[in-house]
Amino acid sequence: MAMRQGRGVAAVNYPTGMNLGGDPTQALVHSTPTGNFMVSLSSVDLGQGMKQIMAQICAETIGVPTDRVIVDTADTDTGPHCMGTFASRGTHRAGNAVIAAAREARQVMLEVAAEELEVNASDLDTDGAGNIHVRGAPQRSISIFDTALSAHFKRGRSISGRGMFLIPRSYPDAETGAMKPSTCYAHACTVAEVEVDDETGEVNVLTVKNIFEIGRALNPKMVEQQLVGGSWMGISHALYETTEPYYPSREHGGRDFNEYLMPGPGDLAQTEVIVLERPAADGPYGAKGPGEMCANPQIPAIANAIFDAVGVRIDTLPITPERILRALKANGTENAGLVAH
Amino acid sequence: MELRKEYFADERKDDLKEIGQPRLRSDALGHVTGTTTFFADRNLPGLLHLKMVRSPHHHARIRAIDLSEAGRHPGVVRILTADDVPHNVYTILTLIQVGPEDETVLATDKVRWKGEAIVAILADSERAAHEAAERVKVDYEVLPAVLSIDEALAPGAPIVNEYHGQNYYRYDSGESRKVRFGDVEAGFAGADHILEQTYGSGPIEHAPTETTGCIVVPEGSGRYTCYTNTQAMFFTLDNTSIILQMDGAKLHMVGGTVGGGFGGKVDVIVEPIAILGAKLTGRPVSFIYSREEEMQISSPRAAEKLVIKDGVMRDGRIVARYVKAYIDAGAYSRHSPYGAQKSAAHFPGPYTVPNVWVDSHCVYTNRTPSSAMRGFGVTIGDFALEVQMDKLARLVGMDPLEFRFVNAYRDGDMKAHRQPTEGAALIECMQEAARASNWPVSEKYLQMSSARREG
Amino acid sequence: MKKVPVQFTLNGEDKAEFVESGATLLKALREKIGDTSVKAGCQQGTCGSCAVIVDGELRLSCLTLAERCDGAAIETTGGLAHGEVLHPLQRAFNEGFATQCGFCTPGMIMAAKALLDGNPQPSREDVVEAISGNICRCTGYEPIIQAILAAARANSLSAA
Amino acid sequence: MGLGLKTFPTLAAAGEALAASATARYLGGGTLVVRSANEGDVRFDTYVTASEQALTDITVADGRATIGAGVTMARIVREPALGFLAPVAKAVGGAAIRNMATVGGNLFAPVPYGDFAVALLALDANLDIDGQPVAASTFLAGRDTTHARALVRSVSFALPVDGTFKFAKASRIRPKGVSVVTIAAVVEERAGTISSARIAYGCMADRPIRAPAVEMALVGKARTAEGIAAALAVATEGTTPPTDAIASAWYRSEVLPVHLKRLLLSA
Repeated sequence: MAMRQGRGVAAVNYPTGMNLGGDPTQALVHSTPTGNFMVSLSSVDLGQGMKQIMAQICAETIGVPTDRVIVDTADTDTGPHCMGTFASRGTHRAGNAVIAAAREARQVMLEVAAEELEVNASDLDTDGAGNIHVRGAPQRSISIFDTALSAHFKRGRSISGRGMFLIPRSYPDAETGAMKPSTCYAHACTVAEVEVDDETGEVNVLTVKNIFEIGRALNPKMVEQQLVGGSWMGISHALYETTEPYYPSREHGGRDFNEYLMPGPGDLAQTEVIVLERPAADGPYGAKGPGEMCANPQIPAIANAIFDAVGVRIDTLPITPERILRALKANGTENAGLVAH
Repeated sequence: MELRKEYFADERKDDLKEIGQPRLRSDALGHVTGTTTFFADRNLPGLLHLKMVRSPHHHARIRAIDLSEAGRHPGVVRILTADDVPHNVYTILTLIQVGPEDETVLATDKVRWKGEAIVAILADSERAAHEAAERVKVDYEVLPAVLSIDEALAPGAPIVNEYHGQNYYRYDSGESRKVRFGDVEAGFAGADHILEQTYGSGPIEHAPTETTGCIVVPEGSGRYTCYTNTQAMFFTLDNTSIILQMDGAKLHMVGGTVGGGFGGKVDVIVEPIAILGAKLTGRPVSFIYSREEEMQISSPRAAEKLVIKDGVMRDGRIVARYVKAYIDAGAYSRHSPYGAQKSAAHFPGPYTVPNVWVDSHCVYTNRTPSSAMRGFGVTIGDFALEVQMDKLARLVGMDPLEFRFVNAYRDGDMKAHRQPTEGAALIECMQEAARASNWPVSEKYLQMSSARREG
Repeated sequence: MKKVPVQFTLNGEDKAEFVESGATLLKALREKIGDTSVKAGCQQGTCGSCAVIVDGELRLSCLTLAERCDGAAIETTGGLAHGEVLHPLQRAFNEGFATQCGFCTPGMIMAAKALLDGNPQPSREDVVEAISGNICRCTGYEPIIQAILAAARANSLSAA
Repeated sequence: MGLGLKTFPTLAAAGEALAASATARYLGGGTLVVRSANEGDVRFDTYVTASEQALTDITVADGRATIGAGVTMARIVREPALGFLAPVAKAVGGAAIRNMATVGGNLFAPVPYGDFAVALLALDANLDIDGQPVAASTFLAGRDTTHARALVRSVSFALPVDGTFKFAKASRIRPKGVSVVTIAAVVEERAGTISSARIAYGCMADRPIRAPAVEMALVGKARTAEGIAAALAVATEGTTPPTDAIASAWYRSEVLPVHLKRLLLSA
């Protein structure tokens, strides 16, 4: 018996948003009488934290703390249209819509504050803590609380804004395939180390070092959640997952979490995540969509590491112990080989 | 997690107050106290349970359906068949003009995959629905089935889906979405080595802990409130409106708190039939996939087959890349024509290759329809591309990481789909990977930049 | 359908309900009593989302008949906080970003509580073993393991 | 029609109820039968269970252990006198399942489940069925036929000599995973050679089975790589492993000798 170690690398990119565009999202923002802000959307939070991120984006844009923003989403009676949460589009598309709506609302807010302070709105700024002041003269200020009260009960202004974000649809050229699939791309590179049992074909993923470039980490802890969870799913795809283990046979498909295989808490690789930020020109505060891309590079990195360890190429997913063992028994000739000609 | 701020520092202002802050999630308090309301977390008096009777065959003609015994079973309130569905033949991407309509909400004369929905039982209890489902008698004439991409494309193969007329999706570009860039044959002719390899994958399930489902409540106003875990509220509303030929103003979708999606909840499958049930019975209806249905009935990530042929020079430059991709859509389109198209746009990966030829096919088989999943159209392609890159590096005797530096795309490089590269960062990711993993890489690669080419 | 009376305590409160004979504890808690912190993820016993503590033992409410819990003391995540004061596990899951979609969280917290109740200072291996019957599809488990270890540390500090 | 639960004070009374109704099922820990009901199995409408004390008793005396069929895996793990079985019980399910799953249920668990039954087979256990002793091997052979509706009160076996019981379960997922192959062995040695061996497999047929060819090939040999070589050569004799979502028959056959070798050579 021998446990043989190997290391592999893979690098990928990933488009943000629906392929070829044409996927709009809208947002509405308004203030309450006491200067809290409501974001109305129909975007869906799948667990990635859409509600929290939209609150932070709105707060940043208006100039208030995040806990003064409420996100009301995914009720078609109250939220304007969103194409949906898929294709790494949520943060990018809805975030841009929220920025547009929040900017418009901020402008009204500053105009009301300007009337109260008897200055030009263009001379005003927010301190991020709930106040509006004259730029360069912080003592000349009014709270957003008072500004909202004034807007509602004195000046008859609606502190509100509408936001819409749409990347126009691109139509591929039938002959050449010329098209604009996406406006920005996230990037990743993963180095994986594995240990392969050459008598059973079992693989332990020892370490994965993931480098992700995601435009901007809008909330680093939430980015970390996505990336760590995605890295686990990548490993899972590489070695475990399929609904039909003997595809194209339809027999023996998993019906439960015992039969549908995914790494358990005792199978975790030592995982490192490093994030780079190259802001996207059209991203909300530069953000791109990291949610899908983060689960991709581990798969080929592990496949390459297995080759490095035991010299067999498994070119069919998932890379099960059986596929490795069959290849080992065939002296590494299964699937393999560099067919140079 | 480590944020490496030194990369691209000049392209970024780090003076924001809320953005970039690790604020606690506003929804997490509800999660840890068990008070977050998921769609199923509501009790409604008079709730009916919907249970689907499904095909046991991969491909069969339905000669007759006998509902007499099931209809009489205690607790059964109504049984829905295709005749009850106003617009029974639909396709989900109709809203963005991707046709043809090719899928039945409830089967009429044929079933095209094992698990296809035929009739829906609405009963007072899950038990009664299960008992009645056992009493539905369907007379099938079993037909030859096509279960793999190769079988589907073989001459004389049985037709899976008559709405297409052939076992692949027909784009305006023909049997595949094409990308043609440079002269791939000339590239191969001038290459030092050529490597052609075939890659594959089986279907993969999203496996969210919360299964797909919805609860529909008929309101006194004549409207229908549908509590759903769809990933796309209006997509669901609008498709339901089409399928039920019901004014969208009558529909009210409430959702947005989903127990995991990963792409598995963008098909509009449960809502139309549950709303129809609520309409025809006047009672609230719950249609929630069992775990087994989630695993085997809900759309998986497609199985794929990819053939990649590369021409490479001794110095490591890839001079030609030819890709034939085949996406196993299963019996119906759902989102697969879109996915195959996204796949075509993705090749040749994050590398600058002067000569590229891509044909991406969406193929129909008598299998569970596949659809979107995290990394749709890209995940399996990236697996194939990056294993191929490793093989190419070894073929020319280069370090696999250095080989990628040689070919990495940079700002301004023209991509195969004829968009100039912008905002590239592959090189910097690889530089950081080399550092973090102590992977020895020649200094010249560590000096590279995505923003500009040397010299 | 025959209804049978069942009495038990839920998070310290007396409950008495008529349930259908043969109904699971999961259904009784969610549909009769209205404790929807208990989630139905598979109803097969393979995901752990419905885990509750019955008389000090972790159990799957989807495979437990309600009428067999007559007289039992049942704990769920829905009753773990005292007003606004969170249980150390709840605090650790929240502050440790150990929840994403949140669907597995109540069952995961019950599995963790069953562990810490009997083993206040578990090793990482103990934690891994304790949550091994609970599926999480979002986090990759590591943040959950860390949160449980953090809660154990917080417990030991407050006990000291 | 719905489901119902009937609880009887004795196993005998429960047995009568079961005999009287083809649509009744015995309810042990619930991990098999309640799951079936949840998944829409309408072939039964009544759960029958018994509250007899013997079902949850554990007695260890005079070198023999008797375990009630209703004893859970978690109880086994906690029982000091059955320490050698703790790794077996811990191999079943996760923490919650172990608090529910019973010894009796495990005897009926279909492949790829039933790891505890593999150990009982290696221990040459006897089952108490209607007061009659039935060898575990006999019961398992007739599990789908003569004993399909048997009610097991308890299992009993001679405690193995310290250090002679060995158990291994290969699975894809850690720490809780379904079996690829499970092996239990009681191997006694005298003066450096194997004097007796009982080997049982899980997932190498449609139910736990003994490996008589291996047992024979081990007796008289040293427990060394060379000594066990002949046994490993016949490791798969008489096996008909299933193909399922976890592993194929081919894979199970290939790795069985590897796991058997590792188990036999383990300290």
